[in-house]
Amino acid sequence: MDFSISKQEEAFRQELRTWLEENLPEGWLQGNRELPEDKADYAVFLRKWQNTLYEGGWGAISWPKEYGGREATLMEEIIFYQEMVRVQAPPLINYIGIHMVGPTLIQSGTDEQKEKFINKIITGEEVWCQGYSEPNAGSDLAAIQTSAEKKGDQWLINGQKVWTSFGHLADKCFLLARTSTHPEKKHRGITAFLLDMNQSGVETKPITQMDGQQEFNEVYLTDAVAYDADIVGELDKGWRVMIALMLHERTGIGAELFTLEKRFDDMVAAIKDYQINGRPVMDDPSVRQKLASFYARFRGSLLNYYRNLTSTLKNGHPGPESSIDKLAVSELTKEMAGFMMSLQGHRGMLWKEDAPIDPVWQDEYLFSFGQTIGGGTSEVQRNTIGERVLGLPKDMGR
Amino acid sequence: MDFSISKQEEAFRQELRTWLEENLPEGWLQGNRELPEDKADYAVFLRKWQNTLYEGGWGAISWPKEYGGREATLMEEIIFYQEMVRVQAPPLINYIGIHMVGPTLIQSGTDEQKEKFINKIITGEEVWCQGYSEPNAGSDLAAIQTSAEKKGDQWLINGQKVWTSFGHLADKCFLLARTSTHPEKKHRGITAFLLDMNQSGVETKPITQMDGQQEFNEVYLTDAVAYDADIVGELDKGWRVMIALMLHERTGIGAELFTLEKRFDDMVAAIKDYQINGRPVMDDPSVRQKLASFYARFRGSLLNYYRNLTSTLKNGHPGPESSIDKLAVSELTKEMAGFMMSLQGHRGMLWKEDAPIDPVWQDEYLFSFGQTIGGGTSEVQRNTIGERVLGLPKDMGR
Amino acid sequence: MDFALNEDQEMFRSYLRKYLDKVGQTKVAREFIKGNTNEFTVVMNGLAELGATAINIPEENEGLGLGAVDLVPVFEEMGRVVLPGIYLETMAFAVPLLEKYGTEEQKAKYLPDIAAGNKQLSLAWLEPVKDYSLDQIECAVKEEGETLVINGVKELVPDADFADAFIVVVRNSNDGLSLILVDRDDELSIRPQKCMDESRHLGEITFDEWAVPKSQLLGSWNQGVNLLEEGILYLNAGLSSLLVGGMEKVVGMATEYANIREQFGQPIGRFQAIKHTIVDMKMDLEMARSLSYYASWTLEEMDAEKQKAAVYSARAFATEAFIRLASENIQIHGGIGFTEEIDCHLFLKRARFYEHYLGSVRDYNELLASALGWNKNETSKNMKAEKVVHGQ
Amino acid sequence: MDFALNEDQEMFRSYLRKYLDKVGQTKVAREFIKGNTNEFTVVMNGLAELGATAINIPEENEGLGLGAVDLVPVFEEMGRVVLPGIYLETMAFAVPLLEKYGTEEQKAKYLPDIAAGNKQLSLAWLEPVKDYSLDQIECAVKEEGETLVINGVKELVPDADFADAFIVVVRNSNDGLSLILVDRDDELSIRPQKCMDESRHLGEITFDEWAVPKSQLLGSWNQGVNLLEEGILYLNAGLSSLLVGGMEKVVGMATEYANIREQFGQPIGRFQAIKHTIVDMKMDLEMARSLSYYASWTLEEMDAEKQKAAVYSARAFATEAFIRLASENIQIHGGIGFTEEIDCHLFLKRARFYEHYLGSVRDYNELLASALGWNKNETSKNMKAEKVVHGQ
Repeated sequence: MDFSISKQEEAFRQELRTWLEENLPEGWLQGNRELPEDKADYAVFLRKWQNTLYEGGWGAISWPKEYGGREATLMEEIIFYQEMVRVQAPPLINYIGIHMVGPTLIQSGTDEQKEKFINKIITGEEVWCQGYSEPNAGSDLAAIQTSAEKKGDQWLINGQKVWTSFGHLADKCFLLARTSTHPEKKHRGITAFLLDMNQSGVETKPITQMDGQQEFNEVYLTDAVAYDADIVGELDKGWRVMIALMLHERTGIGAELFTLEKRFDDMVAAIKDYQINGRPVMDDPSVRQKLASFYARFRGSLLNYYRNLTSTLKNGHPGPESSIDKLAVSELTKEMAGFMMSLQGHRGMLWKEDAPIDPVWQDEYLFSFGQTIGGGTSEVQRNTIGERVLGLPKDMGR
Repeated sequence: MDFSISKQEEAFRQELRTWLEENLPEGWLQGNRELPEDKADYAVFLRKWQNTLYEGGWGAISWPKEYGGREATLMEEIIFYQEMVRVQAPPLINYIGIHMVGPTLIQSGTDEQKEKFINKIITGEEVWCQGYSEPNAGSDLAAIQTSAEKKGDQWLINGQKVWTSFGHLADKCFLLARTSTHPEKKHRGITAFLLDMNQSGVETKPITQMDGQQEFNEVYLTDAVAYDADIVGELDKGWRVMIALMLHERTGIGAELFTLEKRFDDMVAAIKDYQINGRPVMDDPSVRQKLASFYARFRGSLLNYYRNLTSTLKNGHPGPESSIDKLAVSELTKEMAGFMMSLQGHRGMLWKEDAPIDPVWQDEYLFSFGQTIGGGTSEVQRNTIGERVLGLPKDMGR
Repeated sequence: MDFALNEDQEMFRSYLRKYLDKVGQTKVAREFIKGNTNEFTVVMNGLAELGATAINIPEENEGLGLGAVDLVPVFEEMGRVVLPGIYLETMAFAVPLLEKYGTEEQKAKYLPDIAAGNKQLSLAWLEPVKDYSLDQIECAVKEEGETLVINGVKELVPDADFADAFIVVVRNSNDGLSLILVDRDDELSIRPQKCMDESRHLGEITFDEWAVPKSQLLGSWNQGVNLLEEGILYLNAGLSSLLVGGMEKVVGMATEYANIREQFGQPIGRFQAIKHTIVDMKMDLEMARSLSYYASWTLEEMDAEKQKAAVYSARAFATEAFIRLASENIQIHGGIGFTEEIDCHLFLKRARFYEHYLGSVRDYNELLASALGWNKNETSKNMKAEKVVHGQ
Repeated sequence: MDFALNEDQEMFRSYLRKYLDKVGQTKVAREFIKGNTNEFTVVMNGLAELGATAINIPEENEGLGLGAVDLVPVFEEMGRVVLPGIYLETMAFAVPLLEKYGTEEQKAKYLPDIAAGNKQLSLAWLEPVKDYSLDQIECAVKEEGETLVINGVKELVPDADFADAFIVVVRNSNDGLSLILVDRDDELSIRPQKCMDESRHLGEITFDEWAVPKSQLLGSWNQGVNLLEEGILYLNAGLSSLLVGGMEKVVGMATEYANIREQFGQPIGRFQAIKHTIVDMKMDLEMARSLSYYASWTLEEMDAEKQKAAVYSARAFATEAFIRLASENIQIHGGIGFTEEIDCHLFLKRARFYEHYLGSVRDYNELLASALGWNKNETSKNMKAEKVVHGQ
């Protein structure tokens, strides 16, 4: 066992840390981390941040050097996320482009596709979204019904996508559509398209979440147009492309985990400061007990992640154990957020500017309900772990 | 709403109470409640107790008067169990006979069967057991494989039963066997037999439980013999007989619930007395919290039972809601027993004569694991509630 | 043995449900959230016309003269639709206290108006940076001639902006607690407070030398603790039924969705992860319902110790259970459950609203323990509460 | 980043597993329960031959000179087969303390024998009607010339009847705590105590003017608290691995049974109630394993505060998780799981055995809180720990 990091890795961390100190948006390090409220300004701000990263050489660190990357090792990628969480850097607007679409095109895109898309991803010029889920295909992704039909040299795409993050800001969409309607198995006959979002056949509609935010979109496709040149991989073999694409996300839920770590520290700090009736809440033995049990679970999740990372480093790709990380982190995040609500007593119902500690805890609580749903529900994660890690029998319909 | 009991019911309770005070085994009321260790003596003791009940007019209170019963109302039956639990009366060795076989035969037995069996049930002369579960048919009872084949005027029964309570003491068995091997649905083609246990084709073997006790048996059937006259209801229609038979158990899990109530009171009393390091355990806020939450759940279970009873009184028969009672009581019993273990600290591992409070808590704990399995596992109860109470879709294979 | 609502009560429930269905169920709450409180006012008037606001008011004060159990179906139906407002505080706190401790003048002033649906009373208890502990009350009252003068701040007062009067918990000059009826007045300084459950209005009221007539004292001086204790029993019995109503709806939503939503070619209710979760929700619901029925029944039939045990256990259980159920309901609905569009979140936020309202689950468990005589040993009370092994 | 056992450690594990499989896995424990302790002795000798008893003993004392992480696979494999005995107390308490605080004479007397598998040491700490709090220790030692004289009673001493020596926690004349090495002696009064986990022997030892040479003092006078605190770190790191071994086996049993047992025409592992339960067991197992690996690793690499946080959290988590897993395993096995015949109950009873051994989960959580600097505010320590609303 060896938790130390190499000199090279340490140098990487220092270089990044220094760069961040100099290049984070103004006032950021001092705690002024407001993102623009206006949606257009918000997009401009985040594209600019992506471009700043790119110009500093941090736009897509795991990419090959020829495409502007620095061929970062997996450990360096981990360090990258640790540092981003440490300074609470602005969100990455082009995560999908950088971690999924880019590497996929680099690996198996046509020369034309590489030429056309890759540089604009890393610079932030073109933001990508992901067109996977549909109203009737959530956990059961293979049930998608959005269809692509060839008319002349055009593919006409019709259907509806949902839960598309950044859909309203995106220029391009990595979209799954059905090109063969009666396949033997329903995950066949699906094709992966690189779709232009800026066309009349594409309409996005924001979804208001239970926390009042709008981070996701419905995308309505009405004779949206794509061409043969926009197909990734082979026709009808989009499922395979999607699986390969997921393997490029090699840091798994690292970023969420480091965020959880930070959240836990923030929670402890907030509790240390919090008093009710002049009595420090940290004096309450049941609070200490609960925190201790969260500590064990959060440390356990983090260490699990490192253990899985060790095996990713050995095998070159993540295994189904990543579902263990996802399940642990999402459930724990939700539970911790609920605890922090309870801790604030009746006054914890006060929200926004009236919140007793910091409105972030109320917002986090509401948002946390999405964690165990998005990216595969906890139920789906349990099936994956049961079947692929433990070898239990397959579920109905799978 | 009305929780009061009628004058007649109150008189019933008083009569029973007085009778019990005069007729319980010697020393019983004073707390000397040892049952004979020797198995034969044990059976003799319990048969005698059944006979005492019979002679006092309490042998089978819900039966018609002509068979020695007193046509007790459902409320009187409830009161009967409350009182039995209150004085911690000896167990009823012939529960199966009195609550299931007797009423079934009275309702739909042949005259010959009534003549032959019924009186011996109520007197305790013949003890009955139940031959349902098999090694490969537990939760899935309809999967039984024990077969009955007609040879001449004899039915030859072959197979293995398991989890037969009092099997080693029983004279008779209410047994389900397959008489038709390829039915359309597997719960068809099963016949209910009244089997004589005292024959060479029947061999019982006790099962040692994880608590060291032997309360159940395996029953091996090798050309065990029954006759047409021993069939209850129609050939191949035994499933229906079994369902009707279950409806005769109209007090549901009443007795278990009253036992749980007593157990809870005993637990509180024990905790009030218990000290560690000279500090009363009841002073520990977390213990009080836990007890309070058990209190709510146990009261809730009891009140639920009364609510279901109210509807049984209205409808004349118990509904699928009885699964709610069973699930609640068994899970709570197990959880309470686990809590009582934890409460005793490391010293709680001491057992039998060395137990720190009373060995009953250790025994209860181990025994409690059977509660959520026997009589239908918690998983099966949840399916029943989901499908029959809530109307959710049927499970696989059902 | 008859443990069920009677026919009249069930019939009244069906009228209410029909009416609330007609007005769009949670539509009232949704409009309220948007700031359209009109619809809420209309519905409260409609409920008053059905008699909901007269149930437990004595006949001599123009009410129906019924009891706590008769309120159960009303609370349940209101809980089902996440209705805003302070019907609970009015009917299950103000009314029983006014009836038992109010002067004839006070009864005449408030009860007929409540019965007719023209008055709603709220409760001003909590003070900034405090919890509900009564020894923390600082809001003070002093007698000046024929008036009572109040100074202090109350916060998280439900419907501070709507209520026609407030029962205010105050400390009097000889350090006792008393309750004062304060009528709404445009001069009263009220600062709205933003609630995570946006279907609730909360406000901070500042009493600055605020004078009310002496006749507004509810009960006698120093009787506040007793009155609160008694009022809290009624309020929590009613609250338990409100919570049960919410739970019932949530279980219904989950069941319905599990029957119609298909994934992997199956209605999701066929998957045991979903099915058994809903069953456990149903278990909690039925447990809470039995406890809440019984709690209200004891208010009519049993002595104070039995009432406490019944009410506190119902309140504690239902509070936790509703949060659990409302959370699971979101998970069962998946993505759509996370949206503002579907009702799931309304129930979750309401469940959280009541989590610590007038005391936490922990408080009620501790009160239950006392009511059941699980006495702490007084002599050991001052020992260190927490000992740690290894001499640390 | 390399967070895994290394090849040598994994290879050693495979030798151990092969050997323990060969001797029938839980057969040793089952024979032990029946009173046939012979088989256990044979297996302990076998393990000693494989080197298991020499791992962390310094080379100069005829050991292998390896560290805490190298013990991990041994503990895990022992946990898998519910092995009886005090290997844990010997290797993960006595050895590190002897190595660090023992005199040369003591090392020479005990370590080579331990390495060769000829000596096992137990721990005599708990006293009747007490818990593990050190301020409760009454067992006394006094110096009389060249001997130490012990008076007092210790109970629940593991393998009181087998151990070759005991580390006894005693109070010395100036009220400090010290540790004394007491060798086994037929004159020593030992009363066996019946353990619910029958694969463990426990005993109550009465020291009545029991004299040992002065050279048997371990460490210096009054150093007991520090030594215990340090020893407890090693012991709990090892214990966590023991528990993980048990958990791993239990998850394996449940998985295997769910794949072969059919009901309703399906392997029961196809039902999500079973499948997801096993997955949650697996989650706990992997969490506990990561925590336990890390705990042992800190003993070799990190400072005391980091060690405490790592060890206490591993211990607390693994203790609770093992009970949970062992319980679920019975439920998944159904009726057969409730019988004595199947191993399920052996794991449950062993899990319960360790629940409070050398401190409860609550104790360790509290110790963890202190180690992480979640300080209680000293000034408020004497306030009433529990306040209740409503002035009660």
